Amino acid sequence: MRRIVRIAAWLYALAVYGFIFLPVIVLVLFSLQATSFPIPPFTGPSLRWYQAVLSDTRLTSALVNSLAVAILSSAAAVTLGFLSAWGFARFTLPSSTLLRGLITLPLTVSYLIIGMGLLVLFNWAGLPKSLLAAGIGHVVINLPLCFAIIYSQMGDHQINIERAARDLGAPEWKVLLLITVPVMAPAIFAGFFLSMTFSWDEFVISFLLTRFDTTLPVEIWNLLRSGLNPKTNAVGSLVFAVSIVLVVLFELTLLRRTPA
Amino acid sequence: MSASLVDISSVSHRFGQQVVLKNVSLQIEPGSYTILLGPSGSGKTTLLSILGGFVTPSEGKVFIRGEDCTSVPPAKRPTTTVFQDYALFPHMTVGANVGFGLRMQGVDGARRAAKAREALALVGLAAAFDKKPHQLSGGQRQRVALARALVIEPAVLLLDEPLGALDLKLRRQMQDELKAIQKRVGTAFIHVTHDQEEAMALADHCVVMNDGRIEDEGPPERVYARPATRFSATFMGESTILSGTVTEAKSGTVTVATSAGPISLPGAPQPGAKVALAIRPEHLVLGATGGAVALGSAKVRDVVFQGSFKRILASSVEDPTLQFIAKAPASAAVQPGDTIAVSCNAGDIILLTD
Amino acid sequence: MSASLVDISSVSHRFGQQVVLKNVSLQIEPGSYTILLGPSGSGKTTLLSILGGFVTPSEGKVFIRGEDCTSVPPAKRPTTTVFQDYALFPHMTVGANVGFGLRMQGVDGARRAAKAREALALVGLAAAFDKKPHQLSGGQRQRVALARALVIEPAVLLLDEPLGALDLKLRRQMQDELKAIQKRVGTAFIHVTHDQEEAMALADHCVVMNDGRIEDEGPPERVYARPATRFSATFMGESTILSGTVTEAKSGTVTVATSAGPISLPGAPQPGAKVALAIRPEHLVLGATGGAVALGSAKVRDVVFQGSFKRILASSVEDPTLQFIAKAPASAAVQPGDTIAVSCNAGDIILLTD
Amino acid sequence: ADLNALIWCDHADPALLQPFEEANGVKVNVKEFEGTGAGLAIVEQSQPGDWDVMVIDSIDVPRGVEKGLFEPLPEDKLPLADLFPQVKMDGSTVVGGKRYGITEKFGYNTIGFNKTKVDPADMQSLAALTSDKYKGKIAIYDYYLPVIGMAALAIGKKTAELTEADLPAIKAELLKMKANAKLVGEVTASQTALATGEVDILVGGGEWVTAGLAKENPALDFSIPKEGAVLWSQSLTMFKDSKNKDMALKFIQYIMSPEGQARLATSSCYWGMPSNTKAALTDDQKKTLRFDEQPDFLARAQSYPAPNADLDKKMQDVWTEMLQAQ
Amino acid sequence: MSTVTNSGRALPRAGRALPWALVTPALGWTLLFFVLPFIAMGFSSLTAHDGGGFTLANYSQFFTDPSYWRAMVNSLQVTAIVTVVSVLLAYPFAWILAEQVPERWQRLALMLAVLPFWTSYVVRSYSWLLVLAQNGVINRTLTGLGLVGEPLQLANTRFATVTGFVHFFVMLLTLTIFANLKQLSPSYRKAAADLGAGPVRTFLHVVLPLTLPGIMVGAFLTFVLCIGDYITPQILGGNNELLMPQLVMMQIGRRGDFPLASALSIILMAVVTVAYLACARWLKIERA
Ligand SMILES: Nc1ncnc2c1ncn2[C@@H]1O[C@H](COP(=O)(O)OP(=O)(O)OP(=O)(O)O)[C@@H](O)[C@H]1O
Ligand SMILES: Nc1ncnc2c1ncn2[C@@H]1O[C@H](COP(=O)(O)OP(=O)(O)OP(=O)(O)O)[C@@H](O)[C@H]1O
Ligand SMILES: NCCCCNCCCN
Ligand SMILES: [Mg+2]
Ligand SMILES: [Mg+2]
Repeated sequence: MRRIVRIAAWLYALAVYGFIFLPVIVLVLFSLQATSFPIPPFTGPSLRWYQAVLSDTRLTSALVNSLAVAILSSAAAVTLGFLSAWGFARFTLPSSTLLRGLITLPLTVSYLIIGMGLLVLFNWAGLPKSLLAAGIGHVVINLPLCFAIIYSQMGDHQINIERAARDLGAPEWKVLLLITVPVMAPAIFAGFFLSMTFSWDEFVISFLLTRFDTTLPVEIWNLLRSGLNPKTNAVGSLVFAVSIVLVVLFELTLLRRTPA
Repeated sequence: MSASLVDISSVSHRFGQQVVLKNVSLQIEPGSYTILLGPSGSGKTTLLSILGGFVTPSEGKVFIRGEDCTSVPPAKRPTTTVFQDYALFPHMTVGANVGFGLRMQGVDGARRAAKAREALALVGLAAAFDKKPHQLSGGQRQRVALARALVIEPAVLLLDEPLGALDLKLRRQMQDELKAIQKRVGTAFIHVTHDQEEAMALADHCVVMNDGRIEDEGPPERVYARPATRFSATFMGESTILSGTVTEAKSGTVTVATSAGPISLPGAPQPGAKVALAIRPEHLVLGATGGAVALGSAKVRDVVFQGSFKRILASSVEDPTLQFIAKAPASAAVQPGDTIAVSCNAGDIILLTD
Repeated sequence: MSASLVDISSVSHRFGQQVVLKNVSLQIEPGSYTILLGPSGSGKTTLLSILGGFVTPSEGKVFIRGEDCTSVPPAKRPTTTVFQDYALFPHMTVGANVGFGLRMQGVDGARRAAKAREALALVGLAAAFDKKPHQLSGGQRQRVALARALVIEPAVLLLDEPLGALDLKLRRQMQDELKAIQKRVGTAFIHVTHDQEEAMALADHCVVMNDGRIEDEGPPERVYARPATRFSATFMGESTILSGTVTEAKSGTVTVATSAGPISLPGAPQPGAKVALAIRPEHLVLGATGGAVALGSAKVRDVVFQGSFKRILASSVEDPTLQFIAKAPASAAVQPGDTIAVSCNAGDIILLTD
Repeated sequence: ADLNALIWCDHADPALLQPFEEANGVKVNVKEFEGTGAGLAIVEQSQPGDWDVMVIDSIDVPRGVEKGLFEPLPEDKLPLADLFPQVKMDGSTVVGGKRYGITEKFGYNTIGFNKTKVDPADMQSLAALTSDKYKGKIAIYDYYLPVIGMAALAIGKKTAELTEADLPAIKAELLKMKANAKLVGEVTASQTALATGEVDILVGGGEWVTAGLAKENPALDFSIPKEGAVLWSQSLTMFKDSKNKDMALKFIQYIMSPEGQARLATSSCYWGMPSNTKAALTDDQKKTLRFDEQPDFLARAQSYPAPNADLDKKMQDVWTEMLQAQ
Repeated sequence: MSTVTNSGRALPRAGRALPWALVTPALGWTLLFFVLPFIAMGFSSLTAHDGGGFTLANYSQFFTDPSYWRAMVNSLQVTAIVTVVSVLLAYPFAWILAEQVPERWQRLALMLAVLPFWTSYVVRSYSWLLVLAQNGVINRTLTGLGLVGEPLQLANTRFATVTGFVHFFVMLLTLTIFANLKQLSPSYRKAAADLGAGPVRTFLHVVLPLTLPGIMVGAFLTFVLCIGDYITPQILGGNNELLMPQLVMMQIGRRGDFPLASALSIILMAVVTVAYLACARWLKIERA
């Protein structure tokens, strides 16, 4: 009986893994397609489409844009999130629950709606579309996430640790720099990493808020709509490869260090 | 003002609507070991936080060494706190933790390390200098927290339930160590606990708090033997409690009518006053060859062996609602079900009038 | 086999390479209250898990009511466990928690509720039936866990440090209640703790474990007064320990040379044997009018007031490495710095040969 | 300085833009849009001077002129004489005697198909699109104007004369097509569907779908059925508020030059007929585009529907209903 | 005296200014770039497309035109199906990872399960198109094995949209449910077993109800992200039906009709709010 459950469990897990990896395998396979269509039969392998991607300046600059937006907007989100989490966890503020609710509210709103709202607002204010506008949108979606993650980690123990530092004579800024930030580093990092992931993959806000310089998902979307070829697969595979390297690096370096 | 090291003068504190400290005044002498004892919610932590500078009292003043410190921030006070959860900085080594206070004072690295090592040696952890807090046991962390607080030579060390998280054995051991360290360094310790035994084991001066007020204070022997209030009597160790009414009072002796019969003892209340008589378990005498005051006979309900003694629970035969709690030597041959005579000596009876 | 309720027969257990139980055998009698006592990591939880069916031992067998239960799953054993964290199902009411075991047995709703109410009444929580676990205090949850386990009328109730998370006062109170409930229901309780006082307060039968082995077992009075091993002597309460060598042995009496002088006492070891003599604090007599065996004089280092008594730490004048731990009545007028004579009675000395 | 161009996807091809950028030391920023309404909305949301050139349906040039967006083009500096006369569309590109737009590329929204899978004879009538024979084998190009135009042709209306009154009949025709269709897709989705054999017929398809794929998949073809086809034609315009009019003109001149025309005609997003008869196309490319058959095709084609704003909205609602029809 | 009185929390000397200085940037950001846009969108939704004043036409368009509210019905159907299917697929999977896979492989197994997360979302949807196509991997396999005669119509259908969504959300939910299962104290399971519950009843009566709050959080997240997503239905659905985001984007992309797009967004937002209120009691964010 147990054996049957075990076997069934294994089969099920394999099936789900298969489902999860199916599009990825197809993606990578047809990125190596020699002909113009990413459709069977497989005619590769060929690096033709990778060359095409790397020599397409719109794609490469979109890639740089995406990285910049992801890093900067995540840094902004995690900074704002951290400061406000610290404020709310450490001090009694009037209607704190309400204000915290306000900060986390965007978590419950679809990206499309956030993007639409900003589009209407920027139109109305006469602000041009730009990467900056998209970055602002990404901070809106990631700030509540960073806040929630960091706030949830600021327990009473963390509060006492800071009190101890103050008690031992540390001025406020040293408490922040020498104690709070290092102690909260795992949560801060988790917030940053998650924000990066979401910003990197975000489409609709960037689509609505950028003009010429745009992010990779939007450029891939344009690519998709401007002709059928395995270049799309090549971009996707490249992004995947880079991401895996990053994730593995994170895993090996930062996440391995088990905190106290 | 007096030469007290700390003088807490008519301090009251409110959290929103709730009054948690009610006109508390307290003096702390240099080099003393003071215990703040009281049930949960009685305001001990709040009082300690006011001393440490983490909370500014709604009313009243705090003087340390004669200076008004009421709203001086923690960093600038001659007090240091040892937190219940130790609050060690998890990302720093033990040495860096202990040296932190000196670092904030701008002491250079070499002197800092030397002093931190000294302080660690004082608490018996010289070898832990390069370890991280998570590599230490609970008791060791506690001692690091102590070293970290002591190294900056505070005039007053504040400890909020420093032993609350430890198991019984370690707790006993740490109590001995705390007391020894306090004697060695001579700093005034103010220590919060809700464990009566801890209070008695450590205190020079014991402060019993209840509901935001100081109920009783003094040397622990006095507080135990002659509690000022009924609360203090029941909170400081177990007692057999007899309620009664004063029937006679002359020349410093009163007679109280209780369900175990009339009892005469030294005291001042007027006839008609409702009083309670408390008798500590070790003062109840079981068996025929008893004390001067007979308390009738009782049926033993339970005998609990406690190593060096037996704890005996018995119900009065005369008044089954009256419960006796007594201690007998481990060798005593008392069995549940036995019926025995109970008595005590008049001088051991604590008369409580409130 | 014998008529024991539980018979653990030569059980050993390994986790990977680590041997955590080494050939443990133990009998549990019906209706008894057994305490497994030992330091952290000594294998208590592992042994209890083997009894409960959560772990199958690497070697050996477990018989319950004569039946081999070694690899019977928990659900099918006549044992129930009360977990240290209580493991009350937070999404169910107290009533549903207590009724869970009956529900699993297919008992219908009405009878289930009735029995659950009964069990709750037994632990004094009749009113909590419709509450959720999070609405209860720690002590109340503990009792619900007990009721939940008792309602399915197990032959053996297993408790893994059931009082570990409670504060001292509540702990004492729960100890009294546990004992009372056990007497009322008559189920055999097996209770793990590392608190000696708890063991002594509760046990009919006390099992001292160390490093995967049973060091000593028997009634707590015996284990306390006459511990079988040095470990058991030091673990079950404090002692003054004198190391020595047997110099003479005749007709059941030995003379041991110690740093406090030669001591004669009843015993069997051969001359030349290294032994240790342990004396419980309450058996050390301080002052001139002492016991039969003189232990020299000592300088009092510390006097700790413990309410009903004083705990006195003193160093032998003859051998400053020898530390005396004694108890004196609260009224004793001993001060740190005093030099006093120390003695005891030969019959109170515990002779340890290992 | 940069040149900011509001364009269709064919202009985003680096092969088209790079030669111009290199020759003039300028960066061409492009923003793609889908339909005239959206393009004009983008302009409205921008600051004056943000844009330099725009690609727009030839028939919609007057809409921009009405809004005062465009700058007249210097006819003498453009190769107007070389254009296919039928696609100059002066009725739209010239307003009030001034030329605001110049047609750069054209083609047909008609029936694209895989000739190995369907009977080419059937493709000579729009009726095939609603017949059971090809049920589930049809994709519809997701752009409402040309396909509504085709529906109009199918029920015998002239695309230039459509009114609100024609909409119910057009809707019925569209719903019949939808019932036969497997999907309604944008450029790539339609191409993919046709190229991968997902469908055999693309309603609204034409050389713009088949030509680019011809090399890999020679079976793809298009027909001009007996009812006719819809002629699409895109124009280049220059913004009145452009801060860079010289460069904008250079860009237009480049696109209209024989080299520019060839690159535009074979751009990666979609191919189409160059409006300049002198476009520097290879023979193969000309053959793929059926360059030589143009006179006949043009004769049988009808213009793109050109609804006013109100009718446009109604047409889009009809289109939405078609999409939602199950 | 600049101390925060009446506060148990420590803030010596820092004054009232500091706490506000800390939280104001985040609050300001949220007000400026989240609340204000919302208000702007609200105003916009009440104006006519071609300039002009106040009108309810944009809302009445939605409620009176069946092809508009049909989009909402479609969206709700698709989102409901996606949420249910994703949870049903992810739960057993997360359970297997948490309970059947040996402890030291769990991290790796989980990593592997979410790795495709890091392929671009847009590309992933497109990749499904290739998988589901007439002569894509699935149809080739099915026809190759002789399981079906004719290739199945998979791409460009609601099925394809749902598949693309489920793919994404199974990964997301596996993560959240796994975390939930891991943080469940093992003594609950032991206690249930001890009281006579077999594996099935332990799961039904104890494990499942205790992980339900976590499931609800995941399901709500799925709901929010799914109902607002444009990419997946647009790439995979074949435009055989429109979902709300497509309808919104159509207003912008085809006609630049921001007022109508705003009105549709606000209606979508209202629906999400209803869903939020339905799950609100499970969605608390509190300090540990
Ligand atoms: N920051 C705060 N805000 C509001 N009320 C508080 C705050 N801190 C403490 N209180 C309340 O003040 C009262 C006294 O609390 P305090 O912590 O001083 O008690 P305590 O004696 O230390 O109790 P314990 O033994 O449980 O630690 C309690 O009723 C508590 O709920
Ligand atoms: N699941 C396990 N895998 C590996 N080692 C284990 C496991 N459970 C317990 N051990 C080891 O077995 C030894 C005995 O553990 P056990 O939990 O029985 O001790 P204990 O007496 O209950 O201690 P404590 O008082 O700390 O609860 C310990 O060294 C422990 O580390
Ligand atoms: N206007 C229809 C012409 C055919 C090619 N369409 C491309 C549309 C680009 N958005
Ligand atoms: Mg407290
Ligand atoms: Mg254990």
